[in-house]
Amino acid sequence: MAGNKADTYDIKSFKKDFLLSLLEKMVLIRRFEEMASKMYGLKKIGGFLHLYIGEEAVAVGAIAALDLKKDAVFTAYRDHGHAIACGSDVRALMAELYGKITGISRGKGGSMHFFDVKNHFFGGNGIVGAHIPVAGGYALKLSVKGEDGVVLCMFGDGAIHQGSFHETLNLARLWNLPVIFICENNQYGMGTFFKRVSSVHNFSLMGKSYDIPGKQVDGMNVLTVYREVSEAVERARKEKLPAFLEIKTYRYKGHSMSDPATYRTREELDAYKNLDPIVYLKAELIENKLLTEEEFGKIDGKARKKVAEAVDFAEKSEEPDIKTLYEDVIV
Amino acid sequence: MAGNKADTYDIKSFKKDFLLSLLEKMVLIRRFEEMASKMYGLKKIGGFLHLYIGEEAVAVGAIAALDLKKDAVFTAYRDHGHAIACGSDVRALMAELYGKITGISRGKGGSMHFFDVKNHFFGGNGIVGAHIPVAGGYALKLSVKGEDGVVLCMFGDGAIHQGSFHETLNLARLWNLPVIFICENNQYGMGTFFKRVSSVHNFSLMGKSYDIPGKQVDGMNVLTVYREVSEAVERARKEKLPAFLEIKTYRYKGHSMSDPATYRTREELDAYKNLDPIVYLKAELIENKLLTEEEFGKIDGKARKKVAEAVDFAEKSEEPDIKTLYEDVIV
Amino acid sequence: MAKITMREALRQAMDEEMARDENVILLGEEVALYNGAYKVSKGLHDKYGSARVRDTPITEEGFTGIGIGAAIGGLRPIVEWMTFNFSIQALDQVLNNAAKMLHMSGGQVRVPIVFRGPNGPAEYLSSQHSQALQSIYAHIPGLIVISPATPYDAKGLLKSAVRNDNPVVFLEGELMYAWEGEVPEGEYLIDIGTADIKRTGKDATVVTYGKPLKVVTEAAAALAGEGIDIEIVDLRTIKPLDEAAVYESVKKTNRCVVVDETWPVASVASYVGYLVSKNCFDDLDAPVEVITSEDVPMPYNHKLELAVQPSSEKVIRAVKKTLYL
Amino acid sequence: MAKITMREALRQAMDEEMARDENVILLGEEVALYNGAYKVSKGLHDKYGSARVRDTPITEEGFTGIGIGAAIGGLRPIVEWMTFNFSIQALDQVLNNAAKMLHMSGGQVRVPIVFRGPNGPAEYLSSQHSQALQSIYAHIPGLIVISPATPYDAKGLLKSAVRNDNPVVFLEGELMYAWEGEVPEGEYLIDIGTADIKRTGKDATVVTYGKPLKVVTEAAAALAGEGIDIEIVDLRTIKPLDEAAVYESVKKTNRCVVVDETWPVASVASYVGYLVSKNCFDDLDAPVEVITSEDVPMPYNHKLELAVQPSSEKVIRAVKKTLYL
Ligand SMILES: Cc1ncc(C[n+]2csc(CCOP(=O)(O)OP(=O)(O)O)c2C)c(N)n1
Ligand SMILES: Cc1ncc(C[n+]2csc(CCOP(=O)(O)OP(=O)(O)O)c2C)c(N)n1
Ligand SMILES: [Mg+2]
Ligand SMILES: [Mg+2]
Repeated sequence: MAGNKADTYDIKSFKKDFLLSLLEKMVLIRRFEEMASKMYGLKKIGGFLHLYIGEEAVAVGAIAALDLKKDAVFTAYRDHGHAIACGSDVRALMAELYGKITGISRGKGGSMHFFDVKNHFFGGNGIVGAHIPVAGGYALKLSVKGEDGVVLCMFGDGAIHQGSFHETLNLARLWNLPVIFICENNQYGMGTFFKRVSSVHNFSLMGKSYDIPGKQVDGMNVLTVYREVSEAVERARKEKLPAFLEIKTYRYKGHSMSDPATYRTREELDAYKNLDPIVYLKAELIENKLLTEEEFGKIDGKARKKVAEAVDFAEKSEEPDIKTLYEDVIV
Repeated sequence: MAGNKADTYDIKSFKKDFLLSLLEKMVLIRRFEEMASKMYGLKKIGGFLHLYIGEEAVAVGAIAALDLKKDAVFTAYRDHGHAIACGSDVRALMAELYGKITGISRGKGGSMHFFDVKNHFFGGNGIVGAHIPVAGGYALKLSVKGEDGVVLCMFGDGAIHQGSFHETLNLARLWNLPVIFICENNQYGMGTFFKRVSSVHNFSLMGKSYDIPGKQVDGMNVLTVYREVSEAVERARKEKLPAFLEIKTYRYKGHSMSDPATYRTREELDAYKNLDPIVYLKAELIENKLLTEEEFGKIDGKARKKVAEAVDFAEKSEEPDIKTLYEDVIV
Repeated sequence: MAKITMREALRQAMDEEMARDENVILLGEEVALYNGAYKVSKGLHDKYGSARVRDTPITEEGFTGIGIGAAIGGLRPIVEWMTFNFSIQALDQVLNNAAKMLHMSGGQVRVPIVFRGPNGPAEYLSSQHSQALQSIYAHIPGLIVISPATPYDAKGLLKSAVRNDNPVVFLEGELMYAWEGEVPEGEYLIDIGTADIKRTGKDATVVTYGKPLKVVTEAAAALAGEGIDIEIVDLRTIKPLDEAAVYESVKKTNRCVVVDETWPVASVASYVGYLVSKNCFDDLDAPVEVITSEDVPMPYNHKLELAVQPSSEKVIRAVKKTLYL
Repeated sequence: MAKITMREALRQAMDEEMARDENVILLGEEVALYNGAYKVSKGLHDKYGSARVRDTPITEEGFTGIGIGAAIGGLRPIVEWMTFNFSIQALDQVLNNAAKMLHMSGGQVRVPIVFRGPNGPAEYLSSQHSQALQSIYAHIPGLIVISPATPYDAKGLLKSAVRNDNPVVFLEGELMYAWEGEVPEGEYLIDIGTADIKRTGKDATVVTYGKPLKVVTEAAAALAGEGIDIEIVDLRTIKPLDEAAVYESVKKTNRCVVVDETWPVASVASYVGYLVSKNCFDDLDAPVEVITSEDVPMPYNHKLELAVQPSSEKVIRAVKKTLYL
């Protein structure tokens, strides 16, 4: 399923700028997280740090299908990629990891709770499955107000068994809510291979119980993701109907920084690294003469520079004042 | 779907005693509840009283398929029929409705919480959907101990949307638990017609998301119910696999005593009364010369007598002592 | 002033707020076509239609979370839990989403939502359907928790709750819906976080809120007959608590009884009992007495269930105890 | 005696009980192949196999309910919640099923089950992953609630919990797993419901339980340096509470501080604070001081999260306050 196969689109149908912007976003996410990992090692960052490395095509491809002036994104705690794909300032994100007052959530949320309301990114939820109804509720608002937006709700293979998934899908279909449910199936929930905890192995079936169309999508190819999500978004926007996509992907790193990921083989990991979404898009662009190695070097250099500046910004930012802990408890 | 059609069995294949015992149980439930309703009117009984009248074929047919020395039954608050079908002493049940110390749950449970562990009847749960995992857990015990039993878990059309249903079905299939999930679809959850709150109208589909076979069953014919549940029970017993049945039925009375049931038409109610499971079985037995009107009169008389004795027993029983309220809080 | 029921006062509050602000919607089981399991939403579906008044399936976690999401998006949902007994299935949504979003987003995400419904001991319903759960909600930072004792307070406070930008848990006594009280025509609001002195007196302070105000008022009448004059402080809002009002009264009377129908351990009552013990240490002439429900699941039998709960006799005894009588 | 970690003490308790009684099983996320998210179940799957040690999907409500059903059937399940933060999704199962079955069935249905896992403030995890939730559990009749502070107590109490015929909620400090303490070889049990005097002293009583024992012990050492000699009462079991042990100490010292890492309102701490205020009214020379976490969701920033929680400085200040110093 995950396999980069490019038979679902014709690359010529996309504008060059758009293609490059996807590449830039994926590279920026990758570099941001590599740096976060490094800073974690240096104890600049604490707690859980869940890296998205390997999965960049999912958030970038899916969110590219949105119009964030009217649409909205909800995800779980593995949220760096989604925030960046929504356009968050990486300086504020890095400062958040540092717990600084200049952080996107004022140092109160940390890695798991990036929020960027101005860019219609609504977090960053740490309780597995618990944001699924909340995303549905945002879609209810769109529906009640007769607005034109759609909601993307991303969650993991581990979250799909939660009752909240089932309850929300039923209501989304019943109330015609414009929400696209995306299971980012990176095949593991913490140390658990998804087939070990699921009675079915093709999740896309599960929408049927709610009369919601489902589809499996290759998540290592950003253009495939973009295409499939775009289709679902357009349908949701026009027909006011939910959709469900299982996007197959893989995480290269452990669940969080403390997980050595001994539950999977080196071979399995390497096989997926061979499908790396950045490497693949880069190659495809070069092959189609839309990119040169040199241009790629520039994109990468720009990402590295942005991330370095973000670290600098975070380092220089102030710690929050003690009194801020009493702020924003209630309005 | 509900329609008494007898094409699923050959009545000659059943023993006469067995057929009569089904009839007796259904009649006993009917008379018990009619009396409970009357006593409620006389304020001998308080609180919620959820009558099962019209649905008797479901509990009686399903529970007849069990061997209650090893099997077990879990249901919700509309539980009188299930307790009687499991063989509970109607005196203790009526005393429970009266809140007496001789009640089956010592006057602590009331109508919604009949428990009769000796007869492997495990309640009597008042939180919609919350007993579904508990029933699954009992099946887990059977599985861990390598025992031969199966569990029947009955719940309403209103309960099927609860997350607990989804979570339990996944685990039941994953762990091969011998539990038969039975949705007693009486078509209303309180005042709500089931189609108004469900994105699909054929619930039996919903097992598919968990690779559990599903089937719709006519719940107005006790022999159809018996046949279908027996098959599922045998399969569960041998293959250690869960099953899911949607049994279509109808409740003649309001949701509870305070519900005038204005949300449905007189015609709809009358149509179902024409399918009355007692009347139907009686007619079928008479037609097949397995019963006479006179014999039926005796069965009915016996049921009425038992119920009258139960009232007498309940009336004469003692109120619980105040100190009992501190008993059974912890062991 | 017209005498109306608690049910009608709550209905008026919702009706007026829905008329005033089209962002106010109502979600819950049986709230629309059935007019509410306890008829509190009577007529609202007819008046505001099925986009704004919605029947939900029986999925407390799901529809509560959906309410929260709608609030984040800018609606002002009222989520009716058919009873608070069922709200525990949704508690994760309230505790981990509604109450924390504002804080963990650094102030970006507001959740203007009201969770309301009947709470507390009912009659003949056994333990799953007869519990007063406010102590669990009061424990959670980020929530406002309100429990009115009269139709007047209920209306004014519910209207304020709907306009408040925080998640508000609003607990109505299940047995109080038919109780009557005077409510003026026309609009009024009651400030959240202000207690109300329901009776002035000089001999002892009784702090209470919600349904037990009734037994406390009965006790006050009986005690007055014996020449004992109690002051009744009705908290109305449980969180934030109007501590000043309580202390002021206790400083005057030097005796305090707290009456609350929750379970005792880690309860609102014991919290108030502790606060008064500490902050009025030099003023108290006797230990603070606390009356709660007994620490047991509610039995079905009526005699037992009455014995579990606060009663005017228990209040009278406790007041006398603080007076060493 | 050997020094072992809290983690190892808990593991030993489960291992010994699983060896002793084949009805004991362990259920939870990552408890089997991964050896537990916090490695508390290390080796148990290898030793007892996949029928008795089971990895579950992420469905707290579902697998908790399944544990309850298995207990009703006669197994003695240990349900591990990966952390108590997630247990709220299962609270309805605990509150309305586990805690009430015995009572509402008139004594017919026993639920011998242990719910355990890490609880309380952690580090750098923000508000959804860093909360001490015992006050919610302690509020519920029908449950036993335990929170050990040392490896010795943890082992002896967890073994007793597994043998107890009631639902037991067993809370382990998330940051305590690597803490060490002396634990004897071989089997021992500790009675549920008995407090332990962790330090005898005469000037003031500090009541605590669980992780804050550490800051209290540090405070005791610092205070001793100033000639102030405190007695430390470790509750160990929160419900039922060993009231006698607390009162006996306070009657001796005439001063009391309660230290608890939950939120303040409707908390275990305020309950103990109230009980002492009332039952030691004539013995207290100063108001009871209560130290809890601040009434806010936990922030991610480390400086802020430390400021939220009890600290030895706060304990020292409170003890001195009771001594009017
Ligand atoms: C309700 C709940 N239970 C358990 C956890 C602990 N936990 C955090 S992440 C995780 C695994 C989730 O896996 P998945 O949904 O596949 O997302 P991924 O980490 O792969 O992105 C678990 C068990 C939690 N946060 N919330
Ligand atoms: C979790 C929960 N929510 C709401 C209720 C209130 N309630 C009791 S019965 C009922 C309707 C259930 O309908 P259904 O499952 O179809 O069972 P039936 O009454 O038809 O037998 C509702 C909403 C409850 N008891 N539990
Ligand atoms: Mg995953
Ligand atoms: Mg029904």
